Amino acid sequence: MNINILYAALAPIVAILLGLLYIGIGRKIIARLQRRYGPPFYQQYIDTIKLLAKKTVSSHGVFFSLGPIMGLAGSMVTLLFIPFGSAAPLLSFHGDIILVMYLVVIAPLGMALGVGEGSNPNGSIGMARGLTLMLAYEVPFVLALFSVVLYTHTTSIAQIVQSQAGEWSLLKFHGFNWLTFALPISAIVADICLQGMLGEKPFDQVIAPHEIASGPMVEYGGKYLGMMVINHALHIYIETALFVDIFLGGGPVWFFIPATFSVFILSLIINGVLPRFRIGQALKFYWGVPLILAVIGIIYTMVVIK
Amino acid sequence: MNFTIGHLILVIVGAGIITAIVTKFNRLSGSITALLLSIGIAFVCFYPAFHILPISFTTGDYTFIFNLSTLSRFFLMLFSGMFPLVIMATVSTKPKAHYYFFFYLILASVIGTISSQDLLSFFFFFELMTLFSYLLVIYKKRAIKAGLVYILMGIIGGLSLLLGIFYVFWLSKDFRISVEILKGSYATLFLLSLPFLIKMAAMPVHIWAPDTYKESEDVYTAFLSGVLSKLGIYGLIFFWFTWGIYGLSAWGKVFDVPVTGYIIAWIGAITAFIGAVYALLSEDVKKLLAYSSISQLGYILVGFGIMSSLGWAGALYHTLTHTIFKTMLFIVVAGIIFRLNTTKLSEMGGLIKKMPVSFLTLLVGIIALAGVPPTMGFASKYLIYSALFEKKLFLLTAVVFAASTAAFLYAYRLIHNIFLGPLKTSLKNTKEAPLPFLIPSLILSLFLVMFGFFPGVPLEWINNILMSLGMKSIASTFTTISTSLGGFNGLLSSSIFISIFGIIFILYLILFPKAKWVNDKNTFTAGEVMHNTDLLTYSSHFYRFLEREFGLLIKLSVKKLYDNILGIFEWMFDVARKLLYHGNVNGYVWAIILVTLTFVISFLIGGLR
Amino acid sequence: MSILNKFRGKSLWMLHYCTGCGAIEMPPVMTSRYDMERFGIIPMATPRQADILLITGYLAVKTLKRVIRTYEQMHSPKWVVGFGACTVNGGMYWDSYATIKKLELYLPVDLYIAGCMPRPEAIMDAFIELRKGISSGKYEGWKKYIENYDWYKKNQAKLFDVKKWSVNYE
Amino acid sequence: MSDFITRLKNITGLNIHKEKLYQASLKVDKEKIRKTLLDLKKEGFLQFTTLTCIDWIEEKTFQLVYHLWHREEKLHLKVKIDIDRDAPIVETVSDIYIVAQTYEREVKEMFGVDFKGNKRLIPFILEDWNEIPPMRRDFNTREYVKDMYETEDRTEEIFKPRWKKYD
Amino acid sequence: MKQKTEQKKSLNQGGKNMTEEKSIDFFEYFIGPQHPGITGNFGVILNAVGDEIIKAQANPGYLHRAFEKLMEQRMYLQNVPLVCRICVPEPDVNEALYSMAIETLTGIEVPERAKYIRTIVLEMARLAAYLFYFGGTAATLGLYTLPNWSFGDRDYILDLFEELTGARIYHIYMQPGGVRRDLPKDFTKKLYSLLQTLKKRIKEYDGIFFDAALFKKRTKGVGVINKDMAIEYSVTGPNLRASGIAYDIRKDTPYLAYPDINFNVITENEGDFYSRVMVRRREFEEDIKILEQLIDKLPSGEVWNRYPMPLNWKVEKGDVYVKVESTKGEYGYYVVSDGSEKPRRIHVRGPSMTHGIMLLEKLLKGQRIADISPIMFSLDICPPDIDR
Repeated sequence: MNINILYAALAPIVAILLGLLYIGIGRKIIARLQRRYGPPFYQQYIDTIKLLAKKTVSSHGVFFSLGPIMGLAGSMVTLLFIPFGSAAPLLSFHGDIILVMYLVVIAPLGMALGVGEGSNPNGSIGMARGLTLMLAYEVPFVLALFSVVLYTHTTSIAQIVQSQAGEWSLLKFHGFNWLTFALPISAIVADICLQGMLGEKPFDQVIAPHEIASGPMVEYGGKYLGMMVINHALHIYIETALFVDIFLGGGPVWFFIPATFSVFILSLIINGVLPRFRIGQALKFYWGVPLILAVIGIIYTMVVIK
Repeated sequence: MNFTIGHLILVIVGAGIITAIVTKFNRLSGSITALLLSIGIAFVCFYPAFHILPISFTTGDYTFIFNLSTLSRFFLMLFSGMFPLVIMATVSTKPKAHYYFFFYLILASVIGTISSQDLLSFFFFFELMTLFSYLLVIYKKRAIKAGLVYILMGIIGGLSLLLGIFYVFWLSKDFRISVEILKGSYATLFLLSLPFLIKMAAMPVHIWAPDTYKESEDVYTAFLSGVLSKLGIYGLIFFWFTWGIYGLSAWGKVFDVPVTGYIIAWIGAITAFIGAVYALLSEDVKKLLAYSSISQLGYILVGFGIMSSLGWAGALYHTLTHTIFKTMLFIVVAGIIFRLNTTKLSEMGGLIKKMPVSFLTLLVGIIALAGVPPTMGFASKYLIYSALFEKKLFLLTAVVFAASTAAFLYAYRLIHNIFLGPLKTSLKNTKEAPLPFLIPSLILSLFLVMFGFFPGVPLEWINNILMSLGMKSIASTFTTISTSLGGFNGLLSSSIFISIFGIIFILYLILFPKAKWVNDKNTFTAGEVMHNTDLLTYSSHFYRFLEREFGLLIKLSVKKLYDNILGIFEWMFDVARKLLYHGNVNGYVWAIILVTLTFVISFLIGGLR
Repeated sequence: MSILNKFRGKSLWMLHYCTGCGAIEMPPVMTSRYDMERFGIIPMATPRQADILLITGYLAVKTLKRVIRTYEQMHSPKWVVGFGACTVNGGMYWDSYATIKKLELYLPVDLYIAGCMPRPEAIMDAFIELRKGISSGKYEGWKKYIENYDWYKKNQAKLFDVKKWSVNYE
Repeated sequence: MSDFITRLKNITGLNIHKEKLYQASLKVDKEKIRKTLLDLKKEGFLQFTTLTCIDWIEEKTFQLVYHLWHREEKLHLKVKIDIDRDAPIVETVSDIYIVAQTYEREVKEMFGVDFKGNKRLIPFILEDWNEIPPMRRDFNTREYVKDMYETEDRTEEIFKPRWKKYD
Repeated sequence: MKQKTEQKKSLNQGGKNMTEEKSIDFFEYFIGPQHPGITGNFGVILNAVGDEIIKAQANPGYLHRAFEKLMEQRMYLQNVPLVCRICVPEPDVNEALYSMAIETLTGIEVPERAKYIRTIVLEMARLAAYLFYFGGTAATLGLYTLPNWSFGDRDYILDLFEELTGARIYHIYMQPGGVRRDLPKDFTKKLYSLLQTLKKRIKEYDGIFFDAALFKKRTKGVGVINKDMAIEYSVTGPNLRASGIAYDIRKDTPYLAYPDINFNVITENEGDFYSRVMVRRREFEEDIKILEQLIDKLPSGEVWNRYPMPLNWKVEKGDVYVKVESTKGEYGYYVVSDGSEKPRRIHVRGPSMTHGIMLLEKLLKGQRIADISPIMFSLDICPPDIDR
């Protein structure tokens, strides 16, 4: 119990550090893709500290300030319900996948309130797009999760992780319990949805600088922006961890961290070579092929169970 | 103390008369009388020491039975509990005498409806309710046109109910419903479900709702949408339970769900989704809430249609949640409209600085509407999803999930367009909504949060209902809900959220310097100066891109379908008028002869018996 | 606070604002050939997020208004870099009625880069110089702007209506 | 091209001078400019290339030059009109050639020539300009610069910018 | 009479109601001057309902330096370093045009080799400008890899320019009468090998951008300029060719060395965003071919016919309009000389003047906010040549 509390205190910090590291390395990799040298891998830490060290803050109202706080709190709560691989279940016995699906939403909604009070149309358009994007990717993603629930007969994330548990050691690698191999179609669908959740291209309509001048962040600067960067790092960690927990079997720390990282890098590389959709096209895209694939995935799962 | 339902109804009618008389003399004292009396009635209904006894009387062959089942008690508490809160909100609008009179009569007829255990009295009170409700809907002159549609749909519902009752009588030669006789009669099922689907504004028959909600008196809308629409789900459970869930299964099953339930669930899902889409596209705050209401009632239908204990628990739980938050949202919005005199979303904006309390209550309301954890909205969503997952209804899940994500969209739009964004210059002198609007909404938002921490508390009552209906109860404690697939701890997740939020907030207060407050003009406008901050408001056609994507849906709207049907009818009647009313006497004579001949021939053949 | 200055120096977010023709040399600096991201410099969309304001060349008075407004919307600490001869003394446009001649009269310029236009290498070198200066706390133009606000405003007022264009006068 | 010019002469009755580089010029009265351009557009001068104003201050006239281009015949036609410098008003051609609207806005702003009938003569490039139109010959830009941009420079004592010199 | 006054009253009231209306449905949205999605320093003020633009108003003038005024105050030779600064992304056309105008007025002959070298410089500048265009357009669509590649490749061209003229951007290389100095040693060889590299590179660009399905999805049918509209708005250059009209000044009224060169006029038919990009992309390859031909045919000889007395150089009275095909459209100079040592009037006709104001406003109306800056970039608007 004490260890759990200690972990609960440490988990956000670890997640933030990991998330920032992922972004930092991601920037380097993207730079290499673009034939550049790229920033040092710790650049994101420097940026975050610099943002938090800015001397002035301007605020449009109470909720303008509370928005990022609410976002950060939402992300941290979500974090506690997501198993850190198969290592520490933490609070995950007290809430399941449906709860997490809704907890994930707190952060964007909190942010949306702050952005709304920023009284800038750019931010509002960004939020409208963000929510629409959510409408787009949630449906196929939930269907992908549905097939997981069908297969494992549980909605508890910890139990889903457990159901994939094999022998984990450096010598013996049992990746074949992974749901990715059992439910390949659903895993693909979930990965496509992950692209939208992470807001990477072609689904970065929310911040699209050339269209709406970085959207929700338009009025946020200095320390608020620092909080948003931290929140983004947490967000990346949460989404990738959720994917790894569900489809790649969680695994011990030495597997879990590289796995989340590679899931993130995969979406980042896709991000590097694609332009962005129009928001309407993104909706059409998600409600097209991925949705059909998700349905096929469920039918496949039903066949597999029988 | 013991008294019968008859007494209760008579007392309510009496209270209505007293209020009306007092209001005739003085509006304010009338309102206060109404409030006090309504609190008294709610007390009578809630206080456990008062036993409300069944009553029955027989005229001729027919026995009228009034009795409060466990289910009825749940709805009685819901209705009588909401009633004083809604009445409280009317205080500052200072309505006329007949307003309160009809209001009390509605409550009386509602209680009559939910306590009647036989068909004729049910029909009688149900129709009375529709009638009085219509009279209140047209309280404002602007609503006369909308009220016409309302009463028309009400009459269609009533006729259908009556036909259904006659059909039952024809089948069983009795007004009692018995399973053996009715098994297999789709027609009765349809006729007896239609009025309630209309009441719940399910998709093909929803057309009365948006306009009625929009045009009717603002506070009354809260009662109409938040409370009265629940009569639909009561009626459905009342009638369908009489059929027996297992009896319904005899007609076949799809995905382990009775076919009829499956159809209802699909109606509900489509209602939920299309309602949400219309809600997020509407430009009027009351219309938005109206479509939201339609959409949310769709979830209840989904839960009901699944016909499992989880599904019904979800439906009943959502009934409670929706009653609380929709009543509250309409009351808050009524307060805003009271101050602003407009319902257009594009004429609002930036009111957070002027109406902070309204903002907070509305915020809690939309969080509950979206079903996000620290409120009780999540529990009902959770139960419905669990039911869907349990029965493996994946397509339904997809549609319902799309609808509930669309709920985020219109919920955000609601709060954004009213409270966020730059303050409109025309609203610079707006004051906070008056207390009578704030108090009920604060009370209700307290309930929303409290049940968010203790999601098991309402589930206790619902478990009682489920057991009385012969279903399995849901495993729960005060703070947790658990199903066969998983579960969640409301207290834990909510309190962790609150505490983390608190920690970060304190850190923020300690570590961060005081923010410089900037005005609306000082925003990023690409370096330009915005001279008129009204022009910064991004509010009308908030989801224009979705308008484009859902263009087909809007084109094929049900209302247009009805309009087309109406057009065809008009054309037919026009033709008929030209054929019949041509003024030629010979023609009439021939027509009469023709009709008489038809009757005679058919009589001879034996078609008419 | 010197340790924080080190971080500030290593992460300079510049405002995405092409004010003059010097901006044509910014894309090469930003992209693969010179890649300023390796020094932690990336373009930012809005003034709220940015640390450095690059005045890439001459400023017409029409632009100066926007630049000053933008500068005042930035969060301090913030720095201004003047590009090319036109910002120093008007350069090629010394007798043009439309452009200002000395940028330092209107904004606290921390660093000038001479040349018409400065080569990417010069820009990079200037950024490194700026980085060093910020790390050692040498560049404090934003403080001077606050201290001598009236003087700067007086100069600006000669060219345009300050009350309309400044964020602080509202 | 010469054939086309003679044909043009015959049709429009205008005196057209052929010049080098596919160019020709013709001079018309200020009142006839609309009619001329209408005729020329009918003849196939579809591209309105530009509109120039030249300030002949010694002769107290503004010369407006409308540049038209005939794609098929490869002829660049300069239609010139003289207008009084003291009352510079001319009828707009922005309804004949849509893009002329922009050029007229510019000429209005830079020379102060008014175009009757142009619906959009709002400020174009300059903002809050109170002096005489700057492109007129009598506007002395060097004096203006001296007046506006030279002030007491206290940057030495207040805050001296650092330099990074490259030549 | 009474009726009339009543009518007037009601009209007035109507007007009043219109202005005093409480609800404003649209919101005002600024793209530029300080906005990532703008080409250069330019502004567009938009009125939008939702994300649909109902009114667009271009707001140029941020880069106004009064070139035309300054040039009237300087001698003919002094203007040479000034002219190239008019259009920043593509300065060489200005030098070429200015020289051509003075040459036409004075009758100075240009040596054949100088003509070729000028053409080489112009075509290299065109390649550089197109690379800039590709990168910019891709960036507005969110693809930041292509700008990184193409700006990097553009730098190779700038390096060659540096070797040739000593400067990266503003070359001040062409003078009336020829060019400042001859090609350096091995210049043609280096240029040739660069062209081969670019040929390979454009294939890579195809893979990531021009052939990408998402790019087509995003751009087809956006911002359509049909044939009639193109003629009505006097559209020139690649934007005109994208609408299906085969018109290229290099082919139509050839100047410099173009009469000796074989090349095709590239056209596309749709007139939308996609065709505008593809016209340029195909012209890029055509230009490489042109440059190869130029290198092959390069004659030998003098490169500069010096003009007499630079400080007291009086140009004959007269006026001339010269034009070239730039990457943005028809670029023209109208030089009026009154016989003195300073020009009477030099009018610069930038292609963006027609594209950037009226056409842009027309195209943006009814578009989505997401498409504003792509459309703006696809028209290749160069604000400095509007403002001058």
